[in-house]
Amino acid sequence: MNRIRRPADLQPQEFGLVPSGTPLSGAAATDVFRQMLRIRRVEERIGERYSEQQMRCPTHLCIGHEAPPAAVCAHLRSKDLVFSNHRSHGHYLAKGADLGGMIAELYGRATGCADGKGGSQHLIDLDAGFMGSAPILASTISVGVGAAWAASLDGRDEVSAIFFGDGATEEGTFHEAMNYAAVATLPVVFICENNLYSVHSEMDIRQPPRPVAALGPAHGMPASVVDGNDAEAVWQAAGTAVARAIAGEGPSLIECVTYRWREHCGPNEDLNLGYRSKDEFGDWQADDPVERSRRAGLSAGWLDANAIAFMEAEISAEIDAAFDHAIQSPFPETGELATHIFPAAQ
Amino acid sequence: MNRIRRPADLQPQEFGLVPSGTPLSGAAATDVFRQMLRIRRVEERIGERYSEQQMRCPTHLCIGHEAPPAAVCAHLRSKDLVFSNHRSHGHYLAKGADLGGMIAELYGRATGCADGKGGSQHLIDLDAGFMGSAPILASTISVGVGAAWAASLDGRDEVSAIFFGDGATEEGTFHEAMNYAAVATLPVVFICENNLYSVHSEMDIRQPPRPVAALGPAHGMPASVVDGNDAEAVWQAAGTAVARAIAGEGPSLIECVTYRWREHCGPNEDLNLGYRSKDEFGDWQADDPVERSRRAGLSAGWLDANAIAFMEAEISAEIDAAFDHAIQSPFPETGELATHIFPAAQ
Amino acid sequence: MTDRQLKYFQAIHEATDLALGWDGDVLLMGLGVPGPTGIFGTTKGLQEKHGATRVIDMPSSENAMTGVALGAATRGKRPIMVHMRVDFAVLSLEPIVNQAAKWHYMYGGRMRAPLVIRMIIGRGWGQGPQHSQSLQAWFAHVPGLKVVMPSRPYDAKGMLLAAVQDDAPVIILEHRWLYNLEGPVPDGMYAAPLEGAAVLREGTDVTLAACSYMVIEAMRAAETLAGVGVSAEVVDLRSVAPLDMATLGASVAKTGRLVAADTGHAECGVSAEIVAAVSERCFASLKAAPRRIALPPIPSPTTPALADLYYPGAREIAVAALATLGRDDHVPDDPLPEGRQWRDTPDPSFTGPY
Amino acid sequence: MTDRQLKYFQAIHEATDLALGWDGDVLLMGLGVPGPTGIFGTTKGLQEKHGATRVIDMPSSENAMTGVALGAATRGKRPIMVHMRVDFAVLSLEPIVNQAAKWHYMYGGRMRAPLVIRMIIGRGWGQGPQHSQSLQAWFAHVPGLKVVMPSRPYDAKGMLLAAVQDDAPVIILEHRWLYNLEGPVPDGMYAAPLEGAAVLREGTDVTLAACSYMVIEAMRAAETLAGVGVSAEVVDLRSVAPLDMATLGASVAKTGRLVAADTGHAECGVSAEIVAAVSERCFASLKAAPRRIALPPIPSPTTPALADLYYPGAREIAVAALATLGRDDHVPDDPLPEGRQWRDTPDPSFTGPY
Ligand SMILES: Cc1ncc(C[n+]2csc(CCOP(=O)(O)OP(=O)(O)O)c2C)c(N)n1
Ligand SMILES: Cc1ncc(C[n+]2csc(CCOP(=O)(O)OP(=O)(O)O)c2C)c(N)n1
Ligand SMILES: [Mg+2]
Ligand SMILES: [Mg+2]
Repeated sequence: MNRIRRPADLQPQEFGLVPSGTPLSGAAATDVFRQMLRIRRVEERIGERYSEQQMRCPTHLCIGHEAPPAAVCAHLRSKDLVFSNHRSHGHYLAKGADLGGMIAELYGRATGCADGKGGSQHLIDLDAGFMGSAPILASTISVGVGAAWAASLDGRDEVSAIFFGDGATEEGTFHEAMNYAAVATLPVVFICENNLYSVHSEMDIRQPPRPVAALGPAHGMPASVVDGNDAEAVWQAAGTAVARAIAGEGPSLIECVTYRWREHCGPNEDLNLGYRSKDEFGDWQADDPVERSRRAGLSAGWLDANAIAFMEAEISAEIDAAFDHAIQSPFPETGELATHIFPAAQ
Repeated sequence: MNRIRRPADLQPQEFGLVPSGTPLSGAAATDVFRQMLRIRRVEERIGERYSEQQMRCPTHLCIGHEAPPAAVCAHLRSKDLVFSNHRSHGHYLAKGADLGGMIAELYGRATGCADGKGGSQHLIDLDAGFMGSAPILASTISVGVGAAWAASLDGRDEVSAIFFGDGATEEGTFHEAMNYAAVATLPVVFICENNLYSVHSEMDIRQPPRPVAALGPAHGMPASVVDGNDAEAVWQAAGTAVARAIAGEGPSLIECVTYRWREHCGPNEDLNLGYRSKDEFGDWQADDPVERSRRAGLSAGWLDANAIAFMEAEISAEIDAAFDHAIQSPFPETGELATHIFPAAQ
Repeated sequence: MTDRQLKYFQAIHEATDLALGWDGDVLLMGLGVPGPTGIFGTTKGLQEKHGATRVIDMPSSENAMTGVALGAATRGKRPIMVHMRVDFAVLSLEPIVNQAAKWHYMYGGRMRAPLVIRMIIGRGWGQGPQHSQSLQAWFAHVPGLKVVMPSRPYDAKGMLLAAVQDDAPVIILEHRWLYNLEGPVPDGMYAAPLEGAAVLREGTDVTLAACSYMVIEAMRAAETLAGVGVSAEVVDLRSVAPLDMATLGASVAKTGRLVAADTGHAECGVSAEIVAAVSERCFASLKAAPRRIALPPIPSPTTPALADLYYPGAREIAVAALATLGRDDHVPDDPLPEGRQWRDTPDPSFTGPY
Repeated sequence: MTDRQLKYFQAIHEATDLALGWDGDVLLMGLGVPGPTGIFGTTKGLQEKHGATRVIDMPSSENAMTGVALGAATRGKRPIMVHMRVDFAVLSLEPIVNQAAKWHYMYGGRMRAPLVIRMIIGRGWGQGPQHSQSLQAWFAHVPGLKVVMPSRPYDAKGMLLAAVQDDAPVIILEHRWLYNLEGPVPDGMYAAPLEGAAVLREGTDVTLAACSYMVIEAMRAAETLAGVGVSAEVVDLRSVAPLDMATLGASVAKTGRLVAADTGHAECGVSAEIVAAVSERCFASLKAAPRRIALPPIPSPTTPALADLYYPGAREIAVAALATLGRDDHVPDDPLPEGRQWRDTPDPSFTGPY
């Protein structure tokens, strides 16, 4: 296999996971597009305001990664569960979690989704089925498998969708968790957002030349590599994977090849660092998942300029409100420091 | 894939690792047979004398597992390195490590290969290239990879052969180590002795229905499943794997399906425990690797009754001497307790 | 108190059986849990009784399976995970310490992880450097974990039942040498609190504060001391996180002298915490330098010839206690039982390999 | 002493560069080591200079890569492994603690594992519960490891050079907030011993024993104390395993009072070890109860509003020192620098995200 360095290098490949085949069109397509656009705008706004130094926590923006969260979560029901990593904003928003709680959390306010105790790296919204994000690589993967185990024990029809990056697949616990999900035939969808980098390190020094998806069959589950900037491709793979989970057929692995536009952590672009070329970056920006979806919608007719303008207006109003809410919210009281160390008896 | 429960269930399968094709015959075959016979007799003697309660350490006998150590190590040069796990006696002996030092170690004597500080679970003989065994599952695997890394850095022609069980492949560190061996194209041969059990637990609850060898390609290296009771099959797979390592072509994985005859830890048989049936056990005993090799040798003519009788006599004399040496050796002095906590400057 | 006698391992078995019966959300998992030997008898037969979905064996994936247990706990399950040795659980520290211990706090109280993890401390018959570590200090160092070390069958049962009902992650460390010791155990459900030390023997001259198997050694030491006219008070810590400073403080206020005995190493260990906490808070009560009895800073040797020198016991505790009284009486080691060459087993019934 | 000034991170960089030049067997490895930011500048440019075979990036496989480093060390290499956060190294405890720490002993002295592992303690800018743990106590608890925490650029360089030349596994914990502090650093090779504390300020009334970043806070506290007529002696532990009891004992013999300050938690922590060891061995010298200044038993909160309350500093050390003298003077917190709302950065140059 040749390493993927540019969009053109990508060869989608199936390891037993076949796309649903259902075209992404109509309302479903519009919703996915809108979610992608919304994630993009939220991240852009955070990027704009981060330098004000009021969001005082490590923040990993997912601009460029919008398709996997939007297209996978489009298949999830509110009762389904999402587990996430450090680059979690898109997963949180796509699962329908509360934007206001997220922005307030980044601002360290008492109204944050984790009372300000977690910050960007520890988002949660249980009502929305967003079970939590954590920045220790791969650490939430086994937790998501455990939640699926609980569901299957109770005969609850509930899917665990677990998002992680390519770097996380280098952690042993990822393999242990995949193995157990297969052994116990659990309703899990593993989604790897392969953006070619782990911080500034490219694949060559981290993994042998084989798709991450090749690990699926080795761990007893079907998998596929898809174009992670093609919302429809992700949507069709996820359709099959979620259906398998619901049908009790066990876990699947989807590798979505995509690209991070901003610096690994923080609001800025990082071409100055030189670990990736302007040229490479340009090719991926030209492959913009939001733009691709917009063009698809316009040509297929499930989108038009007015609809988009209306979405933009709605979204920016929602974002304005979320930031206002956050900035007007109080910081946690002194007493909060020592609360919630141990759960009170219920 | 059907689970392997009986010898007849085994279907050898190649995942890119082809057997050398060279028949195992003549002196090479005799040496492998003799080593297997020697390992068998040593383990039997330990089993006989363990109940005297003078070997006061957890001891994992490898009766039934003789082919992989003997047939793999037959390809190794004294400069090559072996890393091992809790069931290490066969690996230690096949690599040419000192029997006297091993028995004295089991007896906790000052003349033991680790001064009595290690016991059966921590054998070592650096002169023989036996780099050490340790009982924490899978823990020596990455260490063996690191030794191969050092060799490749120094351009030393040196192969690391790493032995472990099927249970060890469930540990994340095994996957991390495989991944790195492939990334760095290191001269490593991974040998999995799949005896169908981890202590008393069968495969079904531990791994999905796929051969352990399927993990090879997923981690970027060729692999194969072979009949681990067929010395020639192991020998031919190892021939290719060692040659690849020496040629700088990188790591390989060999899954050797075999069977443990005695209890997981200790000297006795354990059919009374009921986790495996008398019937199953009988089938595997009938598949005795030592006996199969003996028969092959007699029919092919590279063995005859006299030669065997002579080997038996030599081996039993060697074993007598080793036990006498151990029993006559002193225990470590009091002062030994606090020596070797930190290395003295050299 | 009841006069019903159970061995420590039987008390754990009974507690687990009751817990599984008490609440359908309780799960039992671990390598070899359903196996024929059932974790030294503590889980034997429970799969047959409570079913293969709730009592499960697992792959040797200590890290991820702990995460799996955590995940199940976040969805209302109450898993009990068992490790045959503390040394194996070292592979699961990331999910225990970075995750389970912190989830309730870091998510602003929204997450609960009622998780119980049993770890067995190995000793004897050449367990050696990698099968006999006693790392309770690591867990006691981490906020968000409750860490208990029952020394008596009564607590082995009652604290496990309390742990299963607690919504915090609870680490239970069980010393292998306690498994065959007998004590009174009421039948049926009861909870022994996860906090609070117990005064097992009253005394006026010196406080012997010990946990787990060292409580047995401390009681023996108290006997020896009584023989030479020293009245020792034995405090069984029961919980090492949190420590019961009220009980410790009251005892030291009475005796003015302290010997802290732990099954682990001294440096940054539980014995250090006891001595530090007492010195900080009860300094005025102390009449003499407090002392620690713990493992020397040496990996555990395998040969019985060195292991016998490695482990401190009743004799060392008694000597330390006398030293706090300015005495240096010679304390003989208790003689080896008839026909035994080594002290590397708790009793002759223990003939290895484990 | 030289008047050549380097920042802490520059001293580490210089030491690593020298070590790589000194011996071809020295290797440098870690996630992001060759990257453009080079582990906060400490490894920047070293791959270009010393080659891609000796200075390597690695997969995020902390456990196995530590085993790989150990394996290379057993074959004559002298690897330096770097973790950007202590929290990540939690995944590598099995090879560090079960293996590297014990191999020399458990193989009867036949194995040597000259391994250096650098771990950075995070703090500030919302590092939060999983990026700011300070777990030196865990390592200090384990026989076979040397555990050092340099507080000054001189030691950051000299102790790293000494560690690379030592045949034992050495854990170096570096506090992120020390990285931009300047101090005198001689150029060229020199070794600062891995053992032994340093008296950074002499005093007669109270001993402030601190490690790593808490040494900076202790020095500030000593200033404050001088202002109210208290003469504090500041002891920089430098090494937390082994502890230099000779220096600590001599200081406490002089002052009779002790405040132990650590960057980690108190329970079973380094501050517990200091207080316990001093109480055990220098009891007669102590005129007042010793005190600990350490993190409260709470996971680290992310919001600056709580993080500012979470971390003790010079003020808390001074208050504790005064308490050992029976005084309860009000000690004001040092005012926030012009235009800063929070104390969650060491200096304004530190603007996150890390
Ligand atoms: C166990 C662990 N090791 C290292 C890190 C530091 N780290 C944070 S994010 C990251 C890169 C992860 O790459 P990937 O999984 O591909 O996600 P991406 O950032 O590319 O979306 C690393 C190495 C960590 N958080 N946890
Ligand atoms: C990390 C760890 N977990 C659990 C154990 C306990 N244990 C010792 S041997 C063993 C079975 C290993 O099975 P396998 O790897 O197949 O080797 P086998 O004994 O079958 O030869 C287990 C679970 C251990 N030693 N280390
Ligand atoms: Mg990535
Ligand atoms: Mg096996």
